[in-house]
Amino acid sequence: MDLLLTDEQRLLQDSVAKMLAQAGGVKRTRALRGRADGFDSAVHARMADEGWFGLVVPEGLGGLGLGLTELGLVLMEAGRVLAPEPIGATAVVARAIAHGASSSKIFAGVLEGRMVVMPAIAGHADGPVVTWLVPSKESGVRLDGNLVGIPMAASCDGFLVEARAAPDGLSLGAEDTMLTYVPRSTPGLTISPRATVDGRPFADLALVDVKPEVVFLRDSAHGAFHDILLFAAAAELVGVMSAAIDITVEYLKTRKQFGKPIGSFQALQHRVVNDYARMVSVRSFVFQVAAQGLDISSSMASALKAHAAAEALDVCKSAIQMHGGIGFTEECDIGLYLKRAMWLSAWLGNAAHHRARYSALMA
Amino acid sequence: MDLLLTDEQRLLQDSVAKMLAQAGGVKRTRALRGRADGFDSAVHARMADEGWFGLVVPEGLGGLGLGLTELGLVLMEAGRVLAPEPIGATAVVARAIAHGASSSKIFAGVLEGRMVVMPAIAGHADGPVVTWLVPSKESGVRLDGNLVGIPMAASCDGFLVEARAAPDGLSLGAEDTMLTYVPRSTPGLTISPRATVDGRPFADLALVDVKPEVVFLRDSAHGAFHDILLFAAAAELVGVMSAAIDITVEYLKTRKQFGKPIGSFQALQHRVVNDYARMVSVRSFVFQVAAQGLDISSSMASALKAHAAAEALDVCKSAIQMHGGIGFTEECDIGLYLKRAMWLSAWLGNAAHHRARYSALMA
Amino acid sequence: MFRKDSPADADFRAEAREWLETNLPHTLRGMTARPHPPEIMPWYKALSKRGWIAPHWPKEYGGMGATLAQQIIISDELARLSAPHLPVQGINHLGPILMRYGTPGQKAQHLSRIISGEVIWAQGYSEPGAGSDLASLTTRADDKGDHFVVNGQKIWQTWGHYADWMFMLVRTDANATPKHAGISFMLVDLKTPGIKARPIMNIADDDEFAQMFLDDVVVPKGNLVGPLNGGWKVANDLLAHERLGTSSPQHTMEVLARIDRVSKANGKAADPIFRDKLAALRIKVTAQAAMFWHAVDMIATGQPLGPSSSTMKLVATDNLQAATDLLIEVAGANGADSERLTTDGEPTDVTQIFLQSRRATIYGGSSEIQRNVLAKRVLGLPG
Amino acid sequence: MFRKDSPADADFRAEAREWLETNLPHTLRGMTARPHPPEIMPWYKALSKRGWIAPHWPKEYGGMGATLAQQIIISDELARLSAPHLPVQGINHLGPILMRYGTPGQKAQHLSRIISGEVIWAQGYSEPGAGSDLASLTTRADDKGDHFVVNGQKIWQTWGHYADWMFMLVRTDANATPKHAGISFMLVDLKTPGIKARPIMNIADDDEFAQMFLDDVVVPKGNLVGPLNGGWKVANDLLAHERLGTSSPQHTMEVLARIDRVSKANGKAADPIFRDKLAALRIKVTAQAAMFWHAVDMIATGQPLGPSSSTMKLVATDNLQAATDLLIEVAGANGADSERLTTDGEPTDVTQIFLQSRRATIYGGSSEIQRNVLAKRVLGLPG
Repeated sequence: MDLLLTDEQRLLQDSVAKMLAQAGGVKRTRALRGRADGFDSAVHARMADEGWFGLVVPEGLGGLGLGLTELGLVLMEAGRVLAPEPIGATAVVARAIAHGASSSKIFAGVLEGRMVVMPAIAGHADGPVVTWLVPSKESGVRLDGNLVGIPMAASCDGFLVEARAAPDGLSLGAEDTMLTYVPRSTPGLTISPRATVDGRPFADLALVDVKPEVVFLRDSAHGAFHDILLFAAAAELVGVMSAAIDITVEYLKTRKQFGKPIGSFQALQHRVVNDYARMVSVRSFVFQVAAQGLDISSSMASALKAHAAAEALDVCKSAIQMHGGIGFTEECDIGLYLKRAMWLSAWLGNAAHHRARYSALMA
Repeated sequence: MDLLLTDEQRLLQDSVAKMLAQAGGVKRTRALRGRADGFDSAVHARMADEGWFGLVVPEGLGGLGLGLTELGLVLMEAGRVLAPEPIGATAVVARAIAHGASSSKIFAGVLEGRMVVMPAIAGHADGPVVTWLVPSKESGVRLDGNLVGIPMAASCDGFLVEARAAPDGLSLGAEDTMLTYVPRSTPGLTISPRATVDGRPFADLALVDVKPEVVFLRDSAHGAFHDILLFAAAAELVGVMSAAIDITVEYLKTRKQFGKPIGSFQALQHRVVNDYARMVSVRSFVFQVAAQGLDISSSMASALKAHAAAEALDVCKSAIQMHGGIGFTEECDIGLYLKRAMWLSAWLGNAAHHRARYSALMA
Repeated sequence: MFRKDSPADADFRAEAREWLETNLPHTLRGMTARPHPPEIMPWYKALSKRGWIAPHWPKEYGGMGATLAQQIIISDELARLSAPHLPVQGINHLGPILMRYGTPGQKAQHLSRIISGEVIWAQGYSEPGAGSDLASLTTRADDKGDHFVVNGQKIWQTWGHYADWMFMLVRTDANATPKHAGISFMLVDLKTPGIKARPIMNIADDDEFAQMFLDDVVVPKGNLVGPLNGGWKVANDLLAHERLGTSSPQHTMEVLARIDRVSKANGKAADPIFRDKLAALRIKVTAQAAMFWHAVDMIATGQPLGPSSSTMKLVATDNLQAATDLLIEVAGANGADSERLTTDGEPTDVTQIFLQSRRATIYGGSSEIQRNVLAKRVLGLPG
Repeated sequence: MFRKDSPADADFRAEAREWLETNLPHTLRGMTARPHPPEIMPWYKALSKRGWIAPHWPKEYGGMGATLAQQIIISDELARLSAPHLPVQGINHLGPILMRYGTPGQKAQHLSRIISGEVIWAQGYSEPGAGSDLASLTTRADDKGDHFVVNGQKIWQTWGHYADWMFMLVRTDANATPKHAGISFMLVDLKTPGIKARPIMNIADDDEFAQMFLDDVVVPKGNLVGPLNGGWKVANDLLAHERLGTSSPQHTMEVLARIDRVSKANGKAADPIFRDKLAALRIKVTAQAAMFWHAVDMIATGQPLGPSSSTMKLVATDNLQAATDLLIEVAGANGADSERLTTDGEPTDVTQIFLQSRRATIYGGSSEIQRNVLAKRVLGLPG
């Protein structure tokens, strides 16, 4: 089904697609695999220039003041070419820290692409796994905990860490959960790199008595921080799926066996149609959630991530199958789509995790 | 794949198929739907004459002394024509009560087809839901409890009830679970008929302070009573599935649309092949379990029932789909196969129930 | 899900809810099988009198001229009370066709009698030999100057044995290539001599269908709708729009409500494995609702759904059947009962709706046909 | 599952286990990617010296002449230690073919050098343009009197860039109808001038495959196996038998063991939802084991498996992929790690085996091809 977009939204979509194609498309992504920084900072800076990192930052604070529909459109295009830059994470971080006076320098750096700040959120537990504590008046807030699979961890400038009050700590009521900024070189923070199939650098973080540089008490802007990240991952997965389907359809039209294009065989036709229907259902889900506004509910965000993660894995596995032998080779791009789908599915919690979170929230 | 059968086993299979065809095949089953007794006692008596109810009764006790392979073969043929007589239940009951001196009259009645005794076993709990108690020396054993979906309950002569010791009752150690015979007209036994999609008469039983006519202490012959019943249900489901596939393949060869048999369309070919593979996997499972002998393990029995129940439902739903509009009509036999699969899947516990039982036993 | 009523719509919903709760007879609520027309037509006529039988029809034809939002509110509120299915071939199918293709005389003769419930219509498309391959239909209408003479058979007429009139596709050119170019759309009064109806019982023991035998049936030329041999377009033009209704998540949500009642009654509601399956299903239905509202927005802004509506039907019918699978699973040992189960509030049927849901992937173009359409017309695959 | 060793077999198992535990180097255990031939051939030769490299070969050809039970015991015990995959094209594929179709000279030249590990063989069937449609292959061998000259390309040669010889299917009659009637089976020494190998990296970053370019390659007439233009039968005759090995439940049970380790390490083992999924999978693998043992019994009693072995491959490969799905699911936030996860005892790889398992439904005849075969040859469907 066609999308229902305003003229402005179509312009945005086209300009994003054009910029990413000019930057090098999937070929660029392939070339950047395995590099320590994991992405191209020149391209990252251009993205900042285009305003992508300020998409959901209010206009009064230097952003574009747009909504999740626009963020989703950008991330779908990014997903289509497997852009390695952490666009969604950066845009959501920028929104979360836009309000704090104490963070204005960091915010400006992130918005303008000069700094890279990654969200440090657990994808394997029901809430933050990092705890905060105020041991004494002088010490200020201290953080402890372990986090798994944080993107770009080895090369970014710092982390936006979600933390909850330690069981025996101070209670701030509604602010028991807070966001904190921890620069990469903070004492007590250990970064253990981990290779993933996606080819970009990730790491596990261990925080022992870490003093964050900035503490953000909860306000409405970070209320949905976690959940907008889930939305961003889902939107990017739509892009991954839809490009995987397009590439596969093209292959089915071209590749001949038994004297005709393999796309004329009904079994493959029906398989790719099922995949297409899966993709459309996730895409519609993304747009309808986006239409609800930025104050996204946790149950809806988890439902969306669970659906996107499960369907994207199935669609990309199916795309490999339809490519046959060539799909099993490293040199065929379709494998990169499966690997990105694997990573995006696991990041921030996989389908099983978010189905459980959704189920608990609905109970 | 072909079956690996001895000449005697092939003869048995052929004779069962022939007898059931002569009796009227599926047409007979259709005609008997909704009748209060639910089956044809003349045919039931002929089955007894053929020795089917003594298949797994030792030779020395008047049976044929055969194994589960032979029982499975008979039940597959019965399943193929949806024979309404409770063949599996009767054969397993006969085996369970063959040893008891106190039950020799009942055993002879069952074996010879003069009496119908139905197993009364819970299909929704992990063990027997009926409890036994010895309130006083004079009272003897008393039973209490409720059972759901007992076949032929309104017309049979009595029930073989599986019961466990009441929490506050006497303990007999290994014999805490016992089998008891309760005639249909026993005081304290209430029979509430329930209609099922299968068209045969079932009922729920309520037992309040019921005095059983015979108590069988556990011995090796009833050790596997429950589990052999699960095997019997699975074997019958194989027959149901395999006939549903045969009927569907025949329809696919005959029915024409777009100028050719619909069985030449690859999407339908692949669908029916998947169903065939499902059936073969259950059938192989039945034969390999049968080859282990009559002392069937509970975990294997539950695994088998879970697999058979799940696959049979899927195969029969798929058969309806491939029949299209005509498959949705009452007059088309394929619907009867789905309904028998529904009933056999639910009887004694459905796939979800037995997966949980298997999981618990494997832990 | 996803939508909140505007203040005006909220008022309309309150009004609709109150009126329906007062006026829908309790005997007609919560049914799985469709009650027969004689039982149902008084309710049809009551809705008609209230002006709500045809929310989507323009006012000039006696409809409500409702917005799409109002139409959905009415169908929501009807579903909330598990209101029975009505004979809708006239309202949903023939009416919009006559508005677009009918002559002034045809409109005058038929539209008001659809609204009033005076005439029940049957749809005469499929034939015993022409199901998925509808274009190969062979019921023929021979031109006899001022009338046609029709011979053949039609099948799957919903309540055909209760219907008064039938609209149908017939072959008017035996040699046309492609075959669908020789098909015309016409109306026939079922009291015409030569017509016999045979009821067909469905798998859930519901006699909802009929097969119609047409033997030298005289049909006046004036009953032709649209051009001679132009019937294919007449019949198919509005199909995508109609699929919207069949793809509404409401159908599956009704099954979810049953699952809820059954699982609470038998204690399964506390089982984490069941709860996970239910969550998986709810998530899929939420995605389906998103597709549905997207399609509503498309229609509301005047954009064609086109063959993409097939995508929605595939997802909707898969979800419906997944829900009825879970319903009989959660019923456990009662999963084959044909009687309703005792649940809190009202008894709940499980197997009939499971069996009825088989239809979803067969009728209105089977899932296989939808996939063929999508492969060719949306994905552009060859062959 | 299902089988218990006879006393003699139990003794044999104990002997095999002890020998393997003593002799299989620890560096070669628990690997997902196949180590390169240079790393693996010493182990191949050690097994060969022990007499266990070719359990199924008759003793006259240097095999073990093992019973089927003993063959399965050896493969069980190898799997128990997660022994690495060996280059088996010679042992499993070419050897049995030569025993049936080879000349005395061919047998004398090749069989003992397969057993000894002196020669590594590659299989040359697929071509870039001939995958599922293998019969359309175009690599041609032109008859030049006392030799053939071969030109074309072959693809998917496992360890082709390490192989010494290749057996292949080539076109010797360009006009044959059907196409497979013009194909011959021949052997080529890969040191012959005109042959180039290009390694191909697979999706799991393993360079296991090669593409072979053949440019005016001279092949002596004596390297033809079986009749000229009779290669199709030579290559396909033993296929069903071979599928037995690939359908062994051992492969999936190895993944189940990983699931076990990962779920215990990260606590998921206690989650009832995970446990239910695991039970569902275990039940399916048990059914697969039943199919496998049924097939073993068929072969042991001398009955042909025929196309039905395709059924087993479909079930086996579905289960394998369902298991690797569950493996990355249970790994949770680590489900995309390309490094091994820390688990009790040994580190466990999850994503490489997930990616490697994609091959299962593609190679050895894709699942689509297996379904085509079953539809036509077992169910007798037309078209």
